[in-house]
Amino acid sequence: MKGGLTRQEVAKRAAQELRGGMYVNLGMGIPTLVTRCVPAGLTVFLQSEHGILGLGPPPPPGGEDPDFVDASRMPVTVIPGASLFSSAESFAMIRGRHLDMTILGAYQVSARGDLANWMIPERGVGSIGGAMDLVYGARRVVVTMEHVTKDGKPRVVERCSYPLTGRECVDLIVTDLAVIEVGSDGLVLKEVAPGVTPQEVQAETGAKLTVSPELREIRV
Amino acid sequence: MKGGLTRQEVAKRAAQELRGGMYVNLGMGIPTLVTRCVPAGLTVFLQSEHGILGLGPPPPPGGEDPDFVDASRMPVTVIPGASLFSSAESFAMIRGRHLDMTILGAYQVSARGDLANWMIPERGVGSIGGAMDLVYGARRVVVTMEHVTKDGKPRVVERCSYPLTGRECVDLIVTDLAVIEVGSDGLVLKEVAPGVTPQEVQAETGAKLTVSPELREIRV
Amino acid sequence: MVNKCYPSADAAVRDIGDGATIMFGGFGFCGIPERLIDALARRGVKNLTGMSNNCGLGGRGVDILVRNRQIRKMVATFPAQREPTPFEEQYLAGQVELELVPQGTFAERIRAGGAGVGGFYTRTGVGTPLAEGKERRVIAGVEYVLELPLRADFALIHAYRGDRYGNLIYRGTARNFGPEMATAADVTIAEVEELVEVGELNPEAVITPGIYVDRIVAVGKAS
Amino acid sequence: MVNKCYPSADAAVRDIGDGATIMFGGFGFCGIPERLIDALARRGVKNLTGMSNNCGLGGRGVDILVRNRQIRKMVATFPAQREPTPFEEQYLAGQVELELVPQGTFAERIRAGGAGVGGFYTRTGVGTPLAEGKERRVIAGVEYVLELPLRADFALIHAYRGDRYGNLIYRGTARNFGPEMATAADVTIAEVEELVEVGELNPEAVITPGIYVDRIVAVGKAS
Repeated sequence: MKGGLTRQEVAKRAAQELRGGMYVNLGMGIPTLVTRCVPAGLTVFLQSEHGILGLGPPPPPGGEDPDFVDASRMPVTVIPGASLFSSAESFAMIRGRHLDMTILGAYQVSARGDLANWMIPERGVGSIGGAMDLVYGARRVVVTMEHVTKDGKPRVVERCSYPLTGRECVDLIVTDLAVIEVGSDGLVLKEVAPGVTPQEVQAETGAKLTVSPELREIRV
Repeated sequence: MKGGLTRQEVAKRAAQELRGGMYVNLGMGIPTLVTRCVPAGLTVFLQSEHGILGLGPPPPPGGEDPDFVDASRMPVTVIPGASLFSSAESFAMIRGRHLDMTILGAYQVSARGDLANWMIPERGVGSIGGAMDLVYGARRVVVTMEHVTKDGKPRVVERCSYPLTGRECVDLIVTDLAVIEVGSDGLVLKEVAPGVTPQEVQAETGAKLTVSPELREIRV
Repeated sequence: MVNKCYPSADAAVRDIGDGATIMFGGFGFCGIPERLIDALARRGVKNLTGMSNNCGLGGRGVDILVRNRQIRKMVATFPAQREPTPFEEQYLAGQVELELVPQGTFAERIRAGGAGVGGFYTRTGVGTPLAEGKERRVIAGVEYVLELPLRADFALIHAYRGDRYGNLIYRGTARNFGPEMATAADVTIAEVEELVEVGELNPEAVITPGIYVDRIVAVGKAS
Repeated sequence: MVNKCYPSADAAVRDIGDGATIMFGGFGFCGIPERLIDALARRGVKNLTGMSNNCGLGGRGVDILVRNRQIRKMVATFPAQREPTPFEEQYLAGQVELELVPQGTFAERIRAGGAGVGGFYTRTGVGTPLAEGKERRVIAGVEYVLELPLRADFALIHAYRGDRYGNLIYRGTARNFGPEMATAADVTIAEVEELVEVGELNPEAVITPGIYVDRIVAVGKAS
């Protein structure tokens, strides 16, 4: 099997889900890379759960301001037309279903769209942050992740073995190998990475995939 | 029996409950008169439930601004150090027990401190406004009212016959005839208007009063 | 380009139909969306459920819709004024319905509607007729009643300044219910006294972030 | 004259004793009340219950108190960082307790604590281990869990500017949990970068009204 997409390419594919005028929260990991993949000319309002609507690009070197950071604690700017607010106001925005979309990282996604992304049981402690709020708060939940773990185990599984972040909440899975939609009848394979066959994707997946009649290659 | 206090004097007596630095909400009717009775040199922060902390005096004639009104829709100003906020934030402040005191008007107060101040049943419709929030929200509830109705019926009663605003919520009653404390064992007559005897107050009251050993005359 | 501006109040309310549920900002005469209400009166839609602190008076605000017989029901905290209003007359004649709500509960229910809160416990109303039929619950020794969120099809609000992204600031006590109502309707329509360029509003002082506002109309200062 | 100013961080925290429950503002390194935490470290009080988004890292913020073994329990949303922290080590060794809370639930529980809300229903956490032992309830076809308010003896927060009445404004993402924490403690202590004259803050843009702040200390800009 060919290599599949790079992390940057996964972010680029996820960015194709953005539409002009959308309000979107980006999680840690691959999703933060999406910031730089927004198609030119598209106005998208990025929300950061600790109190920004209208996250801008990172500041130029030397322009960092410790009072302006993103949820991963990296320096950011805000765009013209941004607004700042408290955490409670931010989560009222998230939980009130005002965001069009969130793009999150994941450890596992199940066939019915359950998401596990906050705790590896072996570590004995995990961090939730805003993920549990976002999975039910955002109108659409897109997950980006590596298709398999470092030791080759599927991350798309029949049932999550890791503690859940949310139940039946994922709409779309974007991995280095495939784009999979979580439908009411299970997982639908919509796109495959260049050089990768549906059979190869199925072999790396722990749940049954239905191949979409419109299956196509991922273009990034 | 002598005449008892004027409305202005009732407000003045109620104002004696104010202490420096207090945060206080004033209801409609007699309580609005309290604004002008704050002792000189005392900083008291007046709250208005539709979004002001730091209500100032009325503007000079011609200085009215339709965007700055009090809860009775009269023009107001704000003091230096004031803040403005939304209704939900204002009632979070009220309901979270941050106000030291509220001074409210009333139709009836019962022996155990029940308050009725929002509806005269005969009218068939009443207005609650912020009263039901204030009676449980403010740490201390002071009621100002005429001691009896226009047709001479007691307003301080054994049980309220009007619909309640709150149960066991009143701490102090200031009327044109007396100052009555709502104690755990019932009503305690603390002060009488000049020229009025405890017996005369009791005769105009629908519940039993215990005369305080420190009974004194109201001084305004 | 993201542009939520509408050319007129009439254009902004054009899809509000009979039977709609509408939140109206404002407290007394302060901060009422007068131009949007005028447009709604011109549209003549009927059987509206209104949510507003007052039910209007003096031929202004919701009172216009009440006089026009466009209102079927009001959810309000202060329907009765000193002198009887058209709303009070229609209510006593059984022509309009009223759900009376304490003002803090009204504000908090609207916030809950916008913030995804399924319900909340409050002390307000305990022991009064307004708690009748509501679930009561003792938590940590204190008695509460359960209150449920309020949402509407449309929220009509008035703000001081806004930009085409929908960011808003208010002025004085005209802020009142606007910020929460903006969050609790499927479609929020804001009339603003002044439309400013994107970037002119200080991000630290924006009260209503644009995400909550769907349509914005510049109406100038009220006369 | 109303004056809530304290001469130093040490003076402002002087009555915080062993076993106190304390909210700490801040998100990562942003908006943490560093000078107040330093003063608390100097006081050496023990068995503290802390409420904070993180549990500190890199020898800053709550991490100082953790390393000093002053913390008995944390209520937090993001205790585990990429690399193990002193808190994680103490937790895995059974030396500190942890109540893990989703971030939105954490913020909303603090708001509830300050706003007199006895409890609220939220979808967040439904179907996850964090809903175990919590009351579940279906309202209008949606499943919720009941969450209860959080309150503390003290809230320590960092703000940008403040006046002697306790009015505060924040800067950028340093605002985070400060505004709600200020409402939910018996005693709220704010360190501010700059103390300004009463009247200098725009009333329309004050984020924390002075009513919520008991003590204020000017600490200058963090180095």
